[in-house]
Amino acid sequence: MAVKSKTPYTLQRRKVVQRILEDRGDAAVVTGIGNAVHDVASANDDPKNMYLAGIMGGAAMVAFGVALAQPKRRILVITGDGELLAGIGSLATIGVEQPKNLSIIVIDNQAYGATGNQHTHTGRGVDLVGIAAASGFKKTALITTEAELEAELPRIHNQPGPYFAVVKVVSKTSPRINAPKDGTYVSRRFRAAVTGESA
Amino acid sequence: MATKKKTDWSKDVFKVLKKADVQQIAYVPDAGHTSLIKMAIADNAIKPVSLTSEQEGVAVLAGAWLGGEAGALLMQSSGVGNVINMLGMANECRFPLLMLVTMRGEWGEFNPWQVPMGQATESVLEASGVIVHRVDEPSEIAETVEAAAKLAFEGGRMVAVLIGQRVVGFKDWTK
Amino acid sequence: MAARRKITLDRRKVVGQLLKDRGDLLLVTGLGAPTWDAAAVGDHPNNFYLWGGMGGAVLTGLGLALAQPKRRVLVMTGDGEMLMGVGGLATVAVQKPSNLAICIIDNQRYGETGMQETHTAHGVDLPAMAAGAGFQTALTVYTAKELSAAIPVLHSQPGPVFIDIKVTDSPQSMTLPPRDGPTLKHRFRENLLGQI
Amino acid sequence: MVSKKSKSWHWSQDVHQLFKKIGIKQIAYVPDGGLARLIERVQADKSMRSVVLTTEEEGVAQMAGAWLGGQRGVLLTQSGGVGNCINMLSMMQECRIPLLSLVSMRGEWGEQYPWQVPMGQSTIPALEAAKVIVHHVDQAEKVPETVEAAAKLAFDANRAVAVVLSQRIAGSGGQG
Repeated sequence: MAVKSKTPYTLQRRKVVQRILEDRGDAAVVTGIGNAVHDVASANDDPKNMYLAGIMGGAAMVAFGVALAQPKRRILVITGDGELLAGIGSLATIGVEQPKNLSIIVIDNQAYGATGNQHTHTGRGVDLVGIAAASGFKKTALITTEAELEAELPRIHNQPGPYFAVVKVVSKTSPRINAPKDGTYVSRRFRAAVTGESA
Repeated sequence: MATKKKTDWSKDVFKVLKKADVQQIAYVPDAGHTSLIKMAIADNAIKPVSLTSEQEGVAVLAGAWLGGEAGALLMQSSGVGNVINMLGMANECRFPLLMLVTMRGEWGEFNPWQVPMGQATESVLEASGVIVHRVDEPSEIAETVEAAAKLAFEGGRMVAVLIGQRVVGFKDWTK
Repeated sequence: MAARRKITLDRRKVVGQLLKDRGDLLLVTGLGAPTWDAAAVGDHPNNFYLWGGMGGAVLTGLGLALAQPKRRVLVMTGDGEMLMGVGGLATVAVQKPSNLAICIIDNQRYGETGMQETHTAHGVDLPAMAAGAGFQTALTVYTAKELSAAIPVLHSQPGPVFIDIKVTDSPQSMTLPPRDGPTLKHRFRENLLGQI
Repeated sequence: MVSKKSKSWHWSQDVHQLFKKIGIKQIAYVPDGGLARLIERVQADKSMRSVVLTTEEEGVAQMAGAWLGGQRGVLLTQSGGVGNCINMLSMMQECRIPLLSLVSMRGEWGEQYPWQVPMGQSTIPALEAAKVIVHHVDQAEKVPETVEAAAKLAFDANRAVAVVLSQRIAGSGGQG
């Protein structure tokens, strides 16, 4: 069930991620698998980026662990709808724990982009924002336009969280870029950058 | 990557599944299974079930069997790591279970993160009591699935067919 | 988040009422107390009890509902079991099985491991999650009156329907149904299909 | 060792003290009967943050984040939960991130419930297939020293390590 490019959405994923990361300050970023890795890496390959290049369903909880360990720093999750769905129970765990410094941004193209653009559940009636709210996220947003994105930026970066937003984007595939993919390298680089210690 | 060859084995496998009276096909999408999934969706006699996580599929197929239908679970090797606990149910009740697993993390893999799970797939399945048939020749996939379906549905066993990455091809990082 | 309301319903009585006029209902229970509840009300060949496979009850119900579209299928499970496979709600909602009903006997506790609180004791709202997943009908039941209204929904309203019944955490006697998996499977299939 | 044999001693006391000594700050778990006393102790300890999970794989991911953020954590799980973690464990392997976990066994010594047996019997082979180093312990007195050794292997030698506590120690646990 391939998604046709005719969706009502116009935001471009790469531009959205670039815009969000422009204002990141000293935030640490954890990405989900697939397009999110390339979106974040293409914006700026920062040592405070942890690319989870091969795991489905783990990005939110990795970021949660960092958020507990680094309570003064903002932690952003940038991931896709399929990746989040594979670990959706994490939202309930995070909703109960209420980490103030965690923001989850789902770049939702309503398709499994890496495996042939099959529909994910978000293209068929599943409302991730509603599930996040039901899980105890007090700040949630659905972003479909540039104006909405601009309005949400301060909340993404500064409002006491946990914060959750879905950004609906066109389902066009973006070019992959050469993101660092060695896990021992990115993990140690990240840890040194956010803690100031060597591993 | 030989696209034509890929379509061919999928067609034959689909025929085998139809012949085995498979009526529910549960899957987490994977590039290697794309054609098979498309055929399942296009076939009115088959109920395709798209999952959020592979463990759901083991449970769905337990229900299918309880209700008198046979099913198959399609996934990538990484998904095998999500089903181990749920396999305990299939094992304990001796539910037939047919799994078609496309391999990652081996032949020509470009993503290092896939390697640990890919290398552990076969041993983890065997540790869970699943009978594993591995196939690396496109021409042998359909007959392997046919044998596995018999072993699953007639022999009442959990059987996984691992389709080597050599067959499904490897992704190009730059694409 | 659900408004905090007083919880008074007794799980055993709730389940008794749910299953009183079960007709030819097919029942799948999640591991732990819902299984003891169903057995206490009366063992039945149309019951399939999960004694393990935590997180799998709803999906087992889905596979069964797809295979038996003319029969009503009820999944009765606990809040902890539901949370462990909560992504399954999205999978069910996308499939829209009109004969599937899900009922959570929600005591807000992990009953089998020492009554620790689950996420539903801390604001996680399962019916709202189900609604977010795409369920058209997703309700919370606190009172006997709401329960009476919910029972016909579970038995006959076009599904998938999701009902969370808040019950007290008071201890119950354990009534254990057969626990041998192959026996349960054979009994269920033989009764339903005339074959094992 | 003498004090350990006194009636009131429970291994969870020493393990809790060990956690404090080695600076454990995050504890992630799905509740379990065999680990209940340890969980009660760490929950009461304000120097650690305990997190209840919906499923155990969340805990593996959380432990990765804890280490990335400069803290040490421990994952507590029942053997069944191990079967939910296998794919997530590949991240620890690929990034060589330390992981200390305590696994309380079901489906082995004196098990009364058949459904626990398949996963219980595959717990150790599955962990080993996922390249987790396994320390199996079946006497309560030996739990603290085993956890201490495992913690060193995890946090000093950067490995994924599981201390598997035999059902012989915990008893057969709950009914389910």
